[in-house]
Amino acid sequence: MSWLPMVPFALLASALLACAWCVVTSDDLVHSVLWLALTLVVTAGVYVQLQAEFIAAVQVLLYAGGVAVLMIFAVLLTKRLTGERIPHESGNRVRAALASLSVFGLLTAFILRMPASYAQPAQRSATKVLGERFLVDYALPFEVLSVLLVATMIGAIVIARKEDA
Amino acid sequence: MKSQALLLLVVVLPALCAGVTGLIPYVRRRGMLAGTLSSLTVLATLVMSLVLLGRANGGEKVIVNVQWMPEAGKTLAEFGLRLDGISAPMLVVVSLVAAMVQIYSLSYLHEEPSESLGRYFTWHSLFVFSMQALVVSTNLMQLFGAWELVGLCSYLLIGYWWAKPSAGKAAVKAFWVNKFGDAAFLIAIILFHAQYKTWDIDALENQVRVTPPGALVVLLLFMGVMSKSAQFPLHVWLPDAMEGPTPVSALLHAATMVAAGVYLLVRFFPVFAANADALTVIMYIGIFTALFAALTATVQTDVKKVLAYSTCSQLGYMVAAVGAGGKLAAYFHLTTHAFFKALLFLAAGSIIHGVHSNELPAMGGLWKKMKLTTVLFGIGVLAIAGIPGFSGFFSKDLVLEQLEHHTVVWVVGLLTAGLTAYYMGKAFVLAFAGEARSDGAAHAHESGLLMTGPMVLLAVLAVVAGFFANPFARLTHLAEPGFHLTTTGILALVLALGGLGAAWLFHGPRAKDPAAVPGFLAPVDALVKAGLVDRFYEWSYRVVMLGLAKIIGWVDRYLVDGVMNLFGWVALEGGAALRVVQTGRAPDYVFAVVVGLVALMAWGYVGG
Amino acid sequence: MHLLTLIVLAPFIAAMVIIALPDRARAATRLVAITGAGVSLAGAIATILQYDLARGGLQMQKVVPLVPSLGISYAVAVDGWSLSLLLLTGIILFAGCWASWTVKDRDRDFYVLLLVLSAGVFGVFVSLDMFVFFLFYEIAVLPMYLLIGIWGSTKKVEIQGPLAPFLKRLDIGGREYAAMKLTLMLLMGSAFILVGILALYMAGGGKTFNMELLRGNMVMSRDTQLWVFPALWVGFGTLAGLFPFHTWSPDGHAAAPTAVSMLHAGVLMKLGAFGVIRVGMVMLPEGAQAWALVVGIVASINVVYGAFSAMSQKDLKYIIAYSSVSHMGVVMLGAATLTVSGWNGAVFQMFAHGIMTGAFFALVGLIYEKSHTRDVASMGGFAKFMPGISVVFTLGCLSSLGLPGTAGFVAEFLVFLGAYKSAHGWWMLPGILGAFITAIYVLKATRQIFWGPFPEGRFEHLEDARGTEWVAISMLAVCLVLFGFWPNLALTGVDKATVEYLSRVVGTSVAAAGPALVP
Amino acid sequence: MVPVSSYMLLAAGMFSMGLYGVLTRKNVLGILLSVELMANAVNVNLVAIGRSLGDGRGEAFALFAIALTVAEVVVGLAIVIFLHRSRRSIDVDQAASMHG
Repeated sequence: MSWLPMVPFALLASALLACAWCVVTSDDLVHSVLWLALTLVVTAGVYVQLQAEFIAAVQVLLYAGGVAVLMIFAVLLTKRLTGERIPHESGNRVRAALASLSVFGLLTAFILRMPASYAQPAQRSATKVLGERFLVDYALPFEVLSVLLVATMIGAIVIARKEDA
Repeated sequence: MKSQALLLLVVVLPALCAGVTGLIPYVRRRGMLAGTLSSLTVLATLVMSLVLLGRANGGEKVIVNVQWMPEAGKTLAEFGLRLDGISAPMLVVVSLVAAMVQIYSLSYLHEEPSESLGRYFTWHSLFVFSMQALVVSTNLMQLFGAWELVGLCSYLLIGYWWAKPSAGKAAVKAFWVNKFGDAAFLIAIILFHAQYKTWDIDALENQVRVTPPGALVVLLLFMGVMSKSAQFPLHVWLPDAMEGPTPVSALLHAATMVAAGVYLLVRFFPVFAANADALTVIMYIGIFTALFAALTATVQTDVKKVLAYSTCSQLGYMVAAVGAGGKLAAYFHLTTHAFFKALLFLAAGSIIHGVHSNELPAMGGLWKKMKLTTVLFGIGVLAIAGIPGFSGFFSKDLVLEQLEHHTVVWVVGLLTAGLTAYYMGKAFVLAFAGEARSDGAAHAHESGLLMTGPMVLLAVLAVVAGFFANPFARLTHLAEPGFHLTTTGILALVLALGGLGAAWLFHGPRAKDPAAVPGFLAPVDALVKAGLVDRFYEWSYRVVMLGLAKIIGWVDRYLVDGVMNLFGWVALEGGAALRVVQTGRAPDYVFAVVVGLVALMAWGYVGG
Repeated sequence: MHLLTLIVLAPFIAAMVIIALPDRARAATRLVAITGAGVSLAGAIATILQYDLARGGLQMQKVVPLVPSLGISYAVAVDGWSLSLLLLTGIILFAGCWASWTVKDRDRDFYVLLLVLSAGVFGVFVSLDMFVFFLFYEIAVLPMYLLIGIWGSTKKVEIQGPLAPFLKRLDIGGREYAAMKLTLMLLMGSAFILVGILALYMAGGGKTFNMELLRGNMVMSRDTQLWVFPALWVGFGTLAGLFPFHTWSPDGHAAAPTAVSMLHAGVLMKLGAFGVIRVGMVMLPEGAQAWALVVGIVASINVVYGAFSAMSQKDLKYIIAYSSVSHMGVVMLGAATLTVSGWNGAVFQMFAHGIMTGAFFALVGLIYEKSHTRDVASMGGFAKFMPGISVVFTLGCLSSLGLPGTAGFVAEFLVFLGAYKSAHGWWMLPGILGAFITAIYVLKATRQIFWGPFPEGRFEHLEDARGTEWVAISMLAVCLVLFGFWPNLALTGVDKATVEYLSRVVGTSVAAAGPALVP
Repeated sequence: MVPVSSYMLLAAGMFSMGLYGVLTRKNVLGILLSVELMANAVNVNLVAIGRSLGDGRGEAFALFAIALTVAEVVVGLAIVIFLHRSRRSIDVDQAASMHG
C-alpha cells in the first residue's frame, strides 16, 4: 500500500499550488495577500506531514500571521493614499511564462535524475534535535541573527519614518 | 696611536666635519665658524697624514678590509684602508693642499653670505673625505665609489654660484662628462670581476701576471681616467669648471681631484702594464692631450682658462709617462704639479681678488701693487716651465726621459715643454709687467695674510719638492730615478728658456700690442675659436639625445599609450551601443538573471 | 600577538578608528593614522631584529586555516626579501602619512583608504598562501581608484597624432581618466595573475594555495609552465610598469595626490616585481628559464625607453613617473639575469627605488604646493627660497643616477654585475646606458628648477619646507645615504633568501663554496 | 512513504510560480508577494531534505531562512512605504532611475 501516504500529500500539494497560482494572478492585491496567507498555512501542513511540527508552528505564527498582516497593512495603506489599482503588465506574460516554465522544467529534470530518498522517521523529537542544533552548533549564527533582526527593525523605522517626524 | 686608527680618522674626520657643518643649522649659518672648523679638521688630517707618511717611510704597511656587499654568503665588495708607499704621499698632498686652500678661502670668500659659506665648507670637507677614501682604497670598487663622490663634490663646488646660469651649465657638464667616463669605468669593473673574481689591488696584481686583461677592459678603465683627468677628447669640462670659485679650481681642478686619474694609473699600474697595446694607446692619448691643451692655452685670455688648459696639458704629460712605463715619473710629477699648480691658482685668485677681473688683457703693471703675489706667481711659472732648481725641472725631466724611446712622443713632449714656458711666461708678463691697462688693475691691492700665508708655504714646496725625488722613489718602491742631467734635460731647458724669451718678446712691455695673438699662432686661435670638440658635444646632446627623447616621448604618448587608449575608446563606444539593453526596470534585470540561470542549469544538466 | 599579523593589522585598525572619529577631528585623524603607520614601521624593524639571519629561510611562520576544504589558509612568514620590503613599506607609509598632513577635503576618508591600502601591501609581502596573497593584492590596488579619482589633480593633455580623432573623448590627463586607466589596466593584470595562480593551484592537485606546501606536491609539465609563466609575468608586470603596459603609471602618478604617488610608485610597483620573482620565477623554474631572455629584453627596453621618455617630459611629476618606469626596468632586468647578484640587486633596487621615488614625490608635492606649478620650464632659482628642499631633491637625483654612497648605486651596480654574468652579458649595456641618460635628465631638471636666476615676481610666498613637512623628506633622505654606505643592513638578508630561491630556479645550489660568512 | 523528490517537485512548482509573479507584476508589493512565494518554496526544500538527512540541520537552516525572510519583508515594506511617499506611486516602471 505504498501509494496510501501519497494521498494526503497529493491533496496538500494541489491545494498549495492552486493557492500559489492565485497569489500571482489575482487582480486585487488584497486578494493576493490573502491567498499568500493561505499558501503559507498550507505549507505548514506540509511541514506537519514531514514531522517538522516546530517549523510548522513557526510558519503559521510568524509567517502566515505576522507577515500577512503586515502585508495587508501595507497594501491598504498605499491603496488608500493613491486610490488607484495598478494593473498587470500583460506584454511580459509570455516571456515570464517561458522563463518560469523552463526553470521548472530544468528543476524537474534534475530532481527526477536524483536517487530516491525518504524522510527518516523521527527517532527522537525533531524539535529537540533542532534545539540542540541551535544552541550548540549554530549558537553564534543564532545570536547574529537576532542582531540582524534588531538592525532590520531600526532600519525599517529609519527608512519609513517621515522626514520631519 | 695605531696606524689603523689614524688611517680611519684621516678618512672619517672630514666626513664628520661635513656632517657637523652641513646638518647643524647653527654652524651652517655661520660661515666663518664652519670654515674655521673645517680648516682645523683638515689641518688635523694633515698632521695625521704626515705621521702616517713617516711610518710608511719606515716600511709600515697596513691593510684593513670590511665587507661592503655580500654575494651568496661570501664577500662581493669590500671597503678598506690601505697604507703603503703609494697611498701615503698622496694623503699628505691632498690634506696639505686642502688645508692651504681652505685657509685661503676664509679670506678670499669673506664677502660671501654666511649661509653660502657654510655650504661651501661642507662641500669642501666632503671632498676631503671622498678624496682620502679614494687614496686609501684597497680595491677598484671602493676606488670607483670615492671616484664618483669626488666628481659629485666637483659638481657641487663648480655650481657654488648656482644663480649664475653659466656656473650651472658648467657644473652639469662636468658631471655628465665624468659620468660618461665613469660608465666605461663601471663596465671595466664588472669585466674585471667577471674575469678575476676580485678587485683587490694585491690579488689583481698577482692574477694579471698569469692572465693579462684584454685591451678593451684596460681601455675602458682608462676612459674613466680620461674623463677625470681631462684627457682629450673628454677634457671639455675642465675649462668650463673654472666657473667655480678660484680656490676650488686650485684644489679640485688642478692639484688633487683631476690627479685622481693619474693616481689610479699608478695604483693599478701592473694591471695597465699587463697589456702593452693598451699602454701604448694611453701614451699617445696622453701626449696628444699635452700638446693640444698647451696649444689651446697659448691663445687664452682668461688667466684661469690658461691655468686650466695648462693643468690639462700637465696631466697629459703624466698619462703619457705612465703609458711609456714611467709610473714613478708620473707620480712624482703629480706631486710637484699639485704644489706649483695650486700655488699658481691661488696666486691667480689673489690677482683676481685685487683686480676684479679674470681677463689678462685687462691687467698689467701689477708688479707695483702686488709685489708678494708677483714673486709667488713667478715661482710657480718657473717651476712649471722647468727651470733648474725648481721642482718642475726635476719631475718634468723624469717624464721626458721616459719618453726617450718613442721619438715622436719625445719630440712632442719637448715641444710642449717650450709651449708651456711660453704661455705661462705670457700670462706672467701680461699680468705683472708694463702699465695697468684698466681701472681695476690700477687700483689693485695686495691680499691679506690669510691668503698669502698658504701661498708662501706652497711656494716653498714648489721650490724644494724636486730635491726629494730619490726619497720619494724609495718610499713608493716604484723605481730608482737615478737622476742625472741628460740630453733631454738640456734640450728641455733650452726650449723652456726659449719659450720664456718668446713670451717676453711678443708680450713684454716693449711689444706693440702685448695682448695680441702673435702671427704664428693665428691658425691655433682660429681653431680654438671654432670650438669643434665642444660643438660636437653640443650636437650629440641637442640633436642625438634630445632628438631621441622627443621621438620616444611622442611614440609613448601617441602610439603605445594611444593603443591602450584606443581600447578605452572602443569600450566607451561599445558601452554606448549596449546602453539600450539597460532599461533600468527591475523585472528586466530579473529576466536576464533567469536567462542566465536557465543557461547554467542546462549546461549543468547536459554536462553533469 | 604575532608580529607579522600586527604589522598587517595595525594600519587596518587605525583606519577603523578613524572611521569612528568625529568629522572635524583633524589632528586626531592624523595622530591615529601616524600611530598606525608607526606601529607597522616599528613592527617591521622588530621583525628585522628578531629574524635569525644565520638560519635564514622562512621564519615567524603562522598558519590559520580559513577554508580547509579548498586549502585556503592565512599563512604568513618572512624571509630575507620580505624583511626589506616590509621595512620599505613601513617607511613609505609613515612618511606618506606625514606628507598628507595638508590634505583638506574629506581627509578622514583619505586616511582610511590610504591605511587600508597599506594593510594590503603588508599582507602581500608576508603571505605564503597565494589566495590570501591575491586578496591582499587587490586590497592594495583597488583603493587607488578612489584615492586618485577624488583627491587627484587634473592637467589636460593636448592630443595630437594619428589616433587623435578617437582619443578626443577620453579626457586624457584628467584625474578620472587617470584613475580609470590605472584601475582598468591593473585589473587586467589581476585577471592574468588569477589565471596563473589557479594554474599553480590545480597543478598542486587543488589541495593547497600555500606556496611552500605547493612546492612539495606540485607537478607541472614544462609546456604548461611555458604559458603559465607569461601570464604571471604580464599580470604582475603590469603593476611593475612593464613595457608596453606601463602607460597607466605616468598618467596615474601625475594625477595622484602626494602620498598616493609615494605609496604607489614607492611600494605598489614593487608588489608587481615581487610577484614576478616570488610567484612567477620561484614557482615556475622552467618557465622562468625559458622566458628569461624575453623578460630581459623587455626590461632593457623599459630601462632605456623609460629614461628617454622621462627626458622628453616637461611636467615634473611625469619626469619622476617615467623615471620609475625606467628604474623598475632595472628591477626586472636583475630578475631576468637569474644570478645571485642580479637578484640581490633587483630586490635591493625595489627598496632603493621605493625610498628614492617616495622622496621625489614628497618633494614634488611640496614644490607644487608652494609654487602652484609643475611645469619645469617655468621654474628657476628655487634654491634661493627652498635650500633644504633643493638639497634633498639633489640627493634623490644622485640616487636615481646611481651615485656611490646612495642606495641607488648598490642596487644598480649589483644588477649590472648580474647582467654581465648572466647568459646574456650584453644586458649590462642598456642598463648602464639607462643610468647615463638618467644622469642627463635628472641633473637637467635639477638645474632648471633650483639653479639659475630666480624669476622675480612670478612666484609669491615661496618658502622652504617647514615643521611637519620635514619629517617625510628628511627620513627618506637619511635612508638613502644610510643604505648607500651600509647596504649590508638589508643586503645580508636579501642575499640569504636569494641563494635559497635562486637555487630552486636554476636547479643547483648557488651558494658559494667554502665556509659561509657570519654576518 | 512519500519520496523527498515529490516535495522537491512541489517546491519547484511553487518557485516557478513565484518567478512568474516577479516577472509579471508591475506593483512593487506584488513583486514582494511573489518573492515570498519563492522563499517559501526554498523552505519546503530545506525542511524536506533536512528530514531525509535526519540530523536537524535542514530545519535549522529553514528557520534561519524564515527569520531572514521576515527581515527582508520588513525592509521591503519600509522601502515600499518610502517609495510611495516620495513618488506617490509604487509602479516599478516609474522607479526606473537605474536607467543610466
